[in-house]
Amino acid sequence: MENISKEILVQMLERMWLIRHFEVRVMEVHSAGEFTGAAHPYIGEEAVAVGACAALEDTDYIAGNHRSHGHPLAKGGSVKGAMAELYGRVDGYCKGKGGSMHLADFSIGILGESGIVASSVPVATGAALAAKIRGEKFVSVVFFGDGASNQGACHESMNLASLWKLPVIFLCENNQYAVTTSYHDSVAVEHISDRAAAYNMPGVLVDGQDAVAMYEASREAVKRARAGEGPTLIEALTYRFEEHSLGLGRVRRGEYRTEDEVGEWRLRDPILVHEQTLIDHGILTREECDAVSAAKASEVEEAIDFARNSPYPEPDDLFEDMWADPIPAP
Amino acid sequence: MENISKEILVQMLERMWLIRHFEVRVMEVHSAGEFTGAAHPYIGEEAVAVGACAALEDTDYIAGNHRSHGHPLAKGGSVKGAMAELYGRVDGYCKGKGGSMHLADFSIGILGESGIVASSVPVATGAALAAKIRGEKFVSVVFFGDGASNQGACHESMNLASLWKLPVIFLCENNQYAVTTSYHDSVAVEHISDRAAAYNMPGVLVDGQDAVAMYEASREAVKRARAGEGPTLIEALTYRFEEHSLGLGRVRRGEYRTEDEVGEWRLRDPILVHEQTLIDHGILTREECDAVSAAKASEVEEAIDFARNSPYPEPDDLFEDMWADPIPAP
Amino acid sequence: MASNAIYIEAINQAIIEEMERDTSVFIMGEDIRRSVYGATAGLLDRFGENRVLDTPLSENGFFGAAIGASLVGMRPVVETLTSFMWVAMDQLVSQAAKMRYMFGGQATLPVVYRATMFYGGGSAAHHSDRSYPMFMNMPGFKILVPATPRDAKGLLKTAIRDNDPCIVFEDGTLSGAAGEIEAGDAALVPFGVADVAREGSDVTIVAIAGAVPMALRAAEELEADGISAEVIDPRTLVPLDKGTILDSVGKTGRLVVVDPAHKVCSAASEIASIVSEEAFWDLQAPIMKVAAEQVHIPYTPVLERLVYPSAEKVVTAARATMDE
Amino acid sequence: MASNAIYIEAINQAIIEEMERDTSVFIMGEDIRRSVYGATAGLLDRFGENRVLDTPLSENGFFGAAIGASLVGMRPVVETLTSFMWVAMDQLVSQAAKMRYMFGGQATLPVVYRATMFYGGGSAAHHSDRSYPMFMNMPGFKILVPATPRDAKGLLKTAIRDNDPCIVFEDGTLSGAAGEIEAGDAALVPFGVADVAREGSDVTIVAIAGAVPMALRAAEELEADGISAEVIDPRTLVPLDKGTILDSVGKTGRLVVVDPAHKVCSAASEIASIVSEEAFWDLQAPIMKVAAEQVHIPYTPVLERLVYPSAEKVVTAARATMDE
Ligand SMILES: Cc1ncc(C[n+]2csc(CCOP(=O)(O)OP(=O)(O)O)c2C)c(N)n1
Ligand SMILES: Cc1ncc(C[n+]2csc(CCOP(=O)(O)OP(=O)(O)O)c2C)c(N)n1
Ligand SMILES: [Mg+2]
Ligand SMILES: [Mg+2]
Repeated sequence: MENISKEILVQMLERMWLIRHFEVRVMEVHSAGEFTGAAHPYIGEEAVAVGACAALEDTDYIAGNHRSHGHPLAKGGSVKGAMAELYGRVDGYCKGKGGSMHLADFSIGILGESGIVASSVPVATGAALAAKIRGEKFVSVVFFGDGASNQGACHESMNLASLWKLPVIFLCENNQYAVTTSYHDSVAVEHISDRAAAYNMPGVLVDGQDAVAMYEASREAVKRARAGEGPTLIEALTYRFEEHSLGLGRVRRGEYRTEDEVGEWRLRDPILVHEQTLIDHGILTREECDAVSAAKASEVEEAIDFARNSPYPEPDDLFEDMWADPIPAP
Repeated sequence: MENISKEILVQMLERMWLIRHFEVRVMEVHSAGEFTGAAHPYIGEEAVAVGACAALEDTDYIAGNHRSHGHPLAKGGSVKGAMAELYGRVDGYCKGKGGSMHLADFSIGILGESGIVASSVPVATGAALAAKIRGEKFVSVVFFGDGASNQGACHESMNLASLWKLPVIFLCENNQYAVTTSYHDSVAVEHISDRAAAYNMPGVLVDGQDAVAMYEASREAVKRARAGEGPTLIEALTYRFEEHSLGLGRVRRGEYRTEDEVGEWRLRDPILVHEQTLIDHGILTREECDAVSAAKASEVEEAIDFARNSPYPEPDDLFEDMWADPIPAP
Repeated sequence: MASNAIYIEAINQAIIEEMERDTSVFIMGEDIRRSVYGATAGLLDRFGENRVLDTPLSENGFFGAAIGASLVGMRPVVETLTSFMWVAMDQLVSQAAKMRYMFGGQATLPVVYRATMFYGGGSAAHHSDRSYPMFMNMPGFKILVPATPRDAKGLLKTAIRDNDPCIVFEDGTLSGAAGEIEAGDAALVPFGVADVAREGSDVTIVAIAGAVPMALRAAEELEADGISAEVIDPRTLVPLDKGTILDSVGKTGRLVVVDPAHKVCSAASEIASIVSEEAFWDLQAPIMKVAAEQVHIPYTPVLERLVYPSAEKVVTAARATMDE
Repeated sequence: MASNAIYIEAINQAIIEEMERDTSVFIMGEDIRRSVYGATAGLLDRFGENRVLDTPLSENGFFGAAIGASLVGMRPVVETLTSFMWVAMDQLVSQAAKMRYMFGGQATLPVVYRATMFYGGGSAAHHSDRSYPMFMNMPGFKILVPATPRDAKGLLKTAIRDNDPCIVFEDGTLSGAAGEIEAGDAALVPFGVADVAREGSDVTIVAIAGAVPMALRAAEELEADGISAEVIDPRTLVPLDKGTILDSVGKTGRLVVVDPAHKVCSAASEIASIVSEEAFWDLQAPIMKVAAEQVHIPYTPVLERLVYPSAEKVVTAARATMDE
């Protein structure tokens, strides 16, 4: 805590509030029918991406998964670009072609979110491979879930990264469930971070509700990676406050997790935790914290206005963006 | 050693000699051009499959890989059927359709060898799942290599098997190399058996040149499996005495492993080791051991005669065996 | 006795009836106990944890486990989405499809993969696959594409009783479609028998899965301008009922094939190639393919709807064959 | 300056020339440092361990790592066999093929997969895949099928310089085939330009990869009975040079398509469907497909040789179109 700059401590609060307001409003406008398709709220898990990305430079890379709004916003991606993408407009990150599950802002190293679980893990490993081959110092971080950790892609990537000492950080967001499946019913080991031993790499178990803890663990892993010492597996213990996905009404919380359990985790809301830290250490006052929240709320409103006013793609755009070196359509 | 029946101790020698003579003759007739295609000699690794299968009943199942001749012979598959398959004849296990990499004798629980590395691991896991669902006592054993252990299929199967406590034994034949790649350059952890911890299952490191050690470790794992206590990962340290595959002349041993290394391992020839054990314990005499060898040598000769005299399939057989419930060819 | 049901209910009933009938049938998939996708509602209560398995997120692992279980006497039904089959192609292709032939007929694999195709609803490129043409190219799967509740139930029941690997491509755009279904054995629908969904004499429209209702709407429009269209639903692509298609073209001399899959090397391509070889002399006009554009599925609805076949596109294609 | 080389040497030269030319090019695969499959001979000595990577047996992992490296400025060349692509379909389909479009053109993936098709030599069902039709159905890959040393070298060099994911389906039956090749930029072969391997006026034979030499042998036989066959090698299937095929059919009125892949939903099916739609009025006979039988590849040589197209089958098909 001592050796963390005030700037970073405050920025983490700003980004958590940004994500929180973004997600709350997304749930509202989605249920109001302003756009359709699945969307997976990151509410409750903000400290994970925010703490990890606070340890990164703009020249570092991240890749993520279907729970996709928090990662790019934590890395500093454009809020307007993210919102416009959800609205399916031309000013979205992906010109409306990707949508919620495929947010990506390559301009600041966001290599994209993957709807197919664990599928971005080898990709992020490859970005790190490029750093090693070229002798450059950038690192890459990949966010994936507890459920995803059971995919072969994770095993193959972790083995490869450790063998070749690649500067990649495997960041497992253990929010306790994969849709309705408890990780105790899907992961055969107690802590996913224990699996790091199977690849001879450090495995770290972190309180994912505490941005400072996330930042410190990530900074350590980034240091290792930049020093050429190889990958780290970080397991962040966190919790999904909302349901798995918007538009999956069929699954009711009560059916697979109790109100009590949800309630207890809500007491450890990552934003409350971090604000308390800032206040206790005299870094911000309650009023200043509230001002941060208000500022981010209006940033999100601006993004919604922007998105609403952004045009939809033109029919001809359908055939654009398939190829870097175009070929005739069949 | 004490509580191993003489019958089993002798049978293990018989099966090792059977495999050894089978492989030596296969190398001869293959280079004489009696049949073509790849074939992967098991010479030097006999104790692994033989020790493991000695712990099984006929009602148990095995599945294997491209290094495929030792597994079915160790399980008690027909020698004639195996040889005729290599010759591509109708009396082969697979009527000549499978060849060396796809030996399979379903009549005694040999679910088949897979040319695609690690691909039979989920299949064997599924046979064990059937035992659990039906509440039956059979177990399944899957043989795979050190190279194969890096495939995602192993990770997913081990996690599944441990979660559901399936009666399957993951038997990793660590013969030190995958073609020309040392396992130190492909497996990020020192011992593959250490990976068992990542799935909360026992991992056992065994001297794969010692049939008795293999039998004891396997018997223990089978006991656990039948008792419903779940899977075991066994890593057998062994060595491929010959080259990776017949017909891969391009790869010369000297290029990736030294003559000295090969020489040292040859001193621990699993047949020498086991014969010494039998003689030391007064179970067989040198002469009796030689008689076993001679008997198996002639069994292999008979199989070769049988194979040579077995007819090739008829052209119409091309369209047979596609479907259990046939449909018209398109 | 017949009753009314929607497509997703018909699937649920097929599973229940076959699990009741045969204790070797069990079902596995992700979050099926709580029926996240709707087709497995009530199964856990009825059949218990031993026969209704929630799996970890490891498709290659559990698709393969289903194969292994089927080899030793079980009849697994696996629930998935088409888009999750890519991670399991190892087990699907190298084991399920190839095993029986490779082992000279020793292996029998009565395994059924229920793969839902979610497309048309803003699911974007990762969740909108219509991949049956790729599986048609690989020998070893019986491939079913039900377009009605009756066929969704009947083909699934037949698949569960069939002794070969089957893939049922369930069309998500039809989940809510209602229709009449039978119960028990009366509900069984045979493989390799196309359904003439509408009789006509001027042009043959072969339509697959979600394209069938489009083709029927198109046929009504065409009738308005005096064009009589025959609509054929193959129902199963492997085996394919060539006879019914060839006979119809023999009558009409004109063919439009409508396929929601990507058009290159599609089922439509295959059917067109068969007709151009085996019914060439009956043809009085070029064979028209109406299939998905060769781009990925864009998220934004304004673009997504342009990708797939539509009644309008079918009408235009059918008219074009008549103008010749 | 031109020289003589066999197919596998031509591939080796293409890799060497492009790695010399551009330091962002690197190669990865299994046992490539010792060139187990022959195409990577001498690379380790020339370019060192940093650019010639032996990988663990984890195709999904390293195929995906190649994608990630390509996203940030590298130009990976991945060596594999077609039969090992199944375990990596996740990365091939969900990432390589879809990424650029899904991300609205932000992603650029100059990655090349060199996939050898080993068939015809007793490799059996697990090692004999000719899977390009399945990849043709999935948008996003440029698909190359060189049939000569010149094209093996030229198409690979073009692929390495191209900015999209490319799959080169190298035909193992041609590894030893000799021919003339150019050096440097003169060796580049453009995508989407078919090669008229032989001119003729009576029947058009479109042949793919290993089928090209068969078609040329067939053409000679046909000439003996006074039938003049034009042999077209598309060389690239995505993009496909439709124009050259349609023009040829416009001249001959007859088409035989020869494809070593399984015949259902094959490249042959696609080409037949294009011609039956776009050149229908030029056709004077049914379009004949000569492709692999819809069974897996049996090990025993007496059966395996029956599966694939052959010069004899092509001659028979061509004659059949003439008899009409
Ligand atoms: C390969 C694959 N299988 C299944 C799915 C369907 N699916 C989407 S999210 C999800 C759960 C993922 O759980 P986890 O990895 O823990 O991430 P979380 O949603 O909890 O953040 C599933 C099963 C998918 N998208 N991809
Ligand atoms: C998925 C896949 N990738 C690559 C190959 C090619 N290949 C065949 S055997 C082999 C090495 C296997 O090594 P290991 O698993 O250690 O078994 P061993 O040959 O040493 O017994 C390789 C790379 C294959 N058959 N399947
Ligand atoms: Mg989770
Ligand atoms: Mg090995």
